[in-house]
Amino acid sequence: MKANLTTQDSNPLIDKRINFVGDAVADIRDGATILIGGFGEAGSPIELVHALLDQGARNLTVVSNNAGNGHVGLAALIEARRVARMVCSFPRSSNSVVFDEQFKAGEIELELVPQGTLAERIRAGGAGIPAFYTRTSAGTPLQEGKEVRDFAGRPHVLETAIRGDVALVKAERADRWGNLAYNKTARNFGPIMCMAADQAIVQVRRLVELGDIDPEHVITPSIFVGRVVEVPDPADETTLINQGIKRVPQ
Amino acid sequence: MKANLTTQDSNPLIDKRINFVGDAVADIRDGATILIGGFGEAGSPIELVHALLDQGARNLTVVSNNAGNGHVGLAALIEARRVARMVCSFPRSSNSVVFDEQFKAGEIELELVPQGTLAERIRAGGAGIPAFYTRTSAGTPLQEGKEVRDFAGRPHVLETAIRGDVALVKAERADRWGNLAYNKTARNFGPIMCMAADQAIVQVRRLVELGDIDPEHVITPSIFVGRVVEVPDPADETTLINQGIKRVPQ
Amino acid sequence: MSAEGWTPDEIARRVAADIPDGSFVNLGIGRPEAVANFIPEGKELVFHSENGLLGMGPSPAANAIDLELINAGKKPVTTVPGAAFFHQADSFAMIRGGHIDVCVMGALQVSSRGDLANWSTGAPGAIPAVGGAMDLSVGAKAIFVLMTHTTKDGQPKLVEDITFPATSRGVVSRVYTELAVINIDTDGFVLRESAPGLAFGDLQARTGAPIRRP
Amino acid sequence: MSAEGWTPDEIARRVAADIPDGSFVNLGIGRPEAVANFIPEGKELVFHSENGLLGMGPSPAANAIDLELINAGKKPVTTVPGAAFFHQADSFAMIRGGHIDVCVMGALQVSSRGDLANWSTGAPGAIPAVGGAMDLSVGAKAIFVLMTHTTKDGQPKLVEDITFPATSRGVVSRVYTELAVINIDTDGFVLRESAPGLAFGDLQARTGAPIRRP
Repeated sequence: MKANLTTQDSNPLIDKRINFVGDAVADIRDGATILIGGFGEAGSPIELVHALLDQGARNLTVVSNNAGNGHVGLAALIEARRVARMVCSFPRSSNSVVFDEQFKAGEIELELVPQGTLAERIRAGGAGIPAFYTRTSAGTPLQEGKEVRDFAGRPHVLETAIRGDVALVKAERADRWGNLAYNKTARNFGPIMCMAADQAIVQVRRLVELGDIDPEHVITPSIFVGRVVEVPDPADETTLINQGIKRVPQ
Repeated sequence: MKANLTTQDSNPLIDKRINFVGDAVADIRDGATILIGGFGEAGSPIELVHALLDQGARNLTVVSNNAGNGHVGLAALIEARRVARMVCSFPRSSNSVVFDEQFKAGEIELELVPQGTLAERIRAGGAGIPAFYTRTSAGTPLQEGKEVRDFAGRPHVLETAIRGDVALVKAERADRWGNLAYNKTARNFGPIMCMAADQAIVQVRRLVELGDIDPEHVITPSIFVGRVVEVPDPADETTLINQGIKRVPQ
Repeated sequence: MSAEGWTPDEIARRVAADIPDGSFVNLGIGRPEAVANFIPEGKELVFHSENGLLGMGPSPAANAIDLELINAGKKPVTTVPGAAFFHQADSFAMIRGGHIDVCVMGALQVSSRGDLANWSTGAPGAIPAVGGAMDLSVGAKAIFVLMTHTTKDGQPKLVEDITFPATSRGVVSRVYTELAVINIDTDGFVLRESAPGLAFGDLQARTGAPIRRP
Repeated sequence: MSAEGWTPDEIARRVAADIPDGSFVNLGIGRPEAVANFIPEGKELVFHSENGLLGMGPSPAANAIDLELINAGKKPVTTVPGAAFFHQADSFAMIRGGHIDVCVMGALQVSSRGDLANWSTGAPGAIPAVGGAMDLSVGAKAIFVLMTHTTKDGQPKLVEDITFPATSRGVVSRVYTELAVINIDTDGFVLRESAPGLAFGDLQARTGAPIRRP
């Protein structure tokens, strides 16, 4: 049987708002698995990642579509040697110098996952599905070590769920319950990463009143979100990189 | 390799609008598998179901959460002996007289599926996932005949995708590409059934101009929809049943 | 309390008091629905309805009914500020994925191992219907059962082994009846509270498996 | 045409002409992106970008760039009326679920069985990166490959068996190069069209497996 809940009350109202990004990531532990949203720089929660960099947790597994650019955001986290293992679909980019170096030196582990399989594994983690079959990667080197089974006469690969201890996500708006709306293609991995983490921590451009997000337009329902913190004017990676910024722990 | 597409053009513009419900369902064939949206009467595409009743296709497999009420909608389709097999989670209701009678007489087949497994199997059908594992129904009579495998020390049941030849769905608004928005809890099975059918046929309260549905608020993207037909003032089951209506083929 | 123990309202109030503040809660169809009427002042719970709504509010006024805004029992409801609509696969992702804190369900039988039977009597010829019961009972973080302590003819519903078809195995954490509140741990039933004036021996006599006193 | 056959623009125009009207299309990163510039007047295609957009429009004016509205190549784009945004799992449900009519991809090699290699040269020490290539190539209803006919040093890229790591097996329907448009059926390569002035023998000589003439 499942755990009995205590009847001890916490706050009189559900309020997931946190004032500072530093407080929002304060309890992330060494060895944690962190899901980091974003496709390229769209949806990348840079301020939360920098707060994690300053917080100091090490030996992290990071699940993110890419492996960072320049020397900011995820790349800065990798550069500070906080990341032991990356799970991603496309670590290489024109500006992924930090990951490239550590990977070539054998200093960081990589699990390469096709982008759609990565997305589906994360969704499965959020939806209580431990494993599923997909045609993707059948007959390729990426099926190695995985069970292959035929459905409708075609080989399919068994893929397992991905869950995170924490998700770091960027959205557009949030209310105190944690309902989220996103901006354009910055939505990408946010909704499924919020589902798949024990603690989803979300930076938003704007906190709004409960009820301000139309129930028809909520993209991530409050139940999937643990903490929201307002970052009204988030940095964008391109600008930081063009400015030659090299973010180090502070 | 996959089929080569012909280069023959159809219409100069993508236009999925159909004028009459009868035309929208005209090509449904005997023996087809039909996914019918709705949870109870919310989201039930009554006008499309009545059009299918009038159209005459028989020996249908119907996938729907419930098995109809009174003598209208799905119940009328069953009463006219068009349905050989029901796949649903909750066929019984206070007013499910028609299904009850045929089931007790052994005249209609039933595959009972837990509601969440039904939803996930339909989504899997739409997402190209042939099968997945779930804890739901493990250790119960509904796991019979299914593969059971342990994940994290707990038994899970292998469930396979459900696809339909056709989906009949009710939504609130559509544009000519087939983008959809829904009304409140009438959303229920609509989005996943549109994904999982070769031909998703949707009745909407209102056709709108392309671009009128904000890209952030589209619930079912156009790619999943085949035909849309405007039914500005759809009947509701409760009213029809209270009026004692017994819908027969016309 | 009456001679038969707590009234249904008293039980519902007790469940409502026990649900931790801030919980996301699913109330099963039927008697569990009454729990929503007894949320203590100042406690904020978010109600989930598996047909696709989080932030469910009370029944609407008769002139404000929208037949497309209903709960899992197919009755008209309302939304509260902070509500969200979503489709069935997302709704059951919440359930199966372990995001619902507490689900309160009715039951035919609960075993001392936490097995739950609440979807079918297995009677031949009956029309089977399961709905979301199996998904909710495996998925919610805590399953509270709210039921009568015995059947109408006095048979225990808290049993050593369920005899009705299982809904899920090893999932129930606590049972609320008119006679007692009983926790289930790895060793079986544990008394949490019994109705005033009820002797422990009487409670045990109406229960199909041993109850430990904490 | 030049001495080397069709120009890249001519090839892109040819692909654009061949995509059926009303198709939902995904254009791979790099050369396939140019296909969008050559859609014939009056033909309506809907472009899918796997990072979460259907109804992708052209590049924005410099003063209208939104860094959160980008394509799979991470370049700023726009939306057209009828566009929709969605998350990654939904985007790849479209792809894996067979909802994309045509995907145009680049390639390192294509075999006469339709096997595709386009994600890795397998060179030791290279950083592997796959993105959505495997998902798109198994999922889209038709895979058109747009590539040079041979490598820079003249080796055939249309081959009997791929020697680079596979992206997917048996998926390519048609290949567009500067020299020819070649279909792939169950018996291998079939010539659809060759560049003006190119002798069949010359085409065959630059191709790593037999080409049949229809």
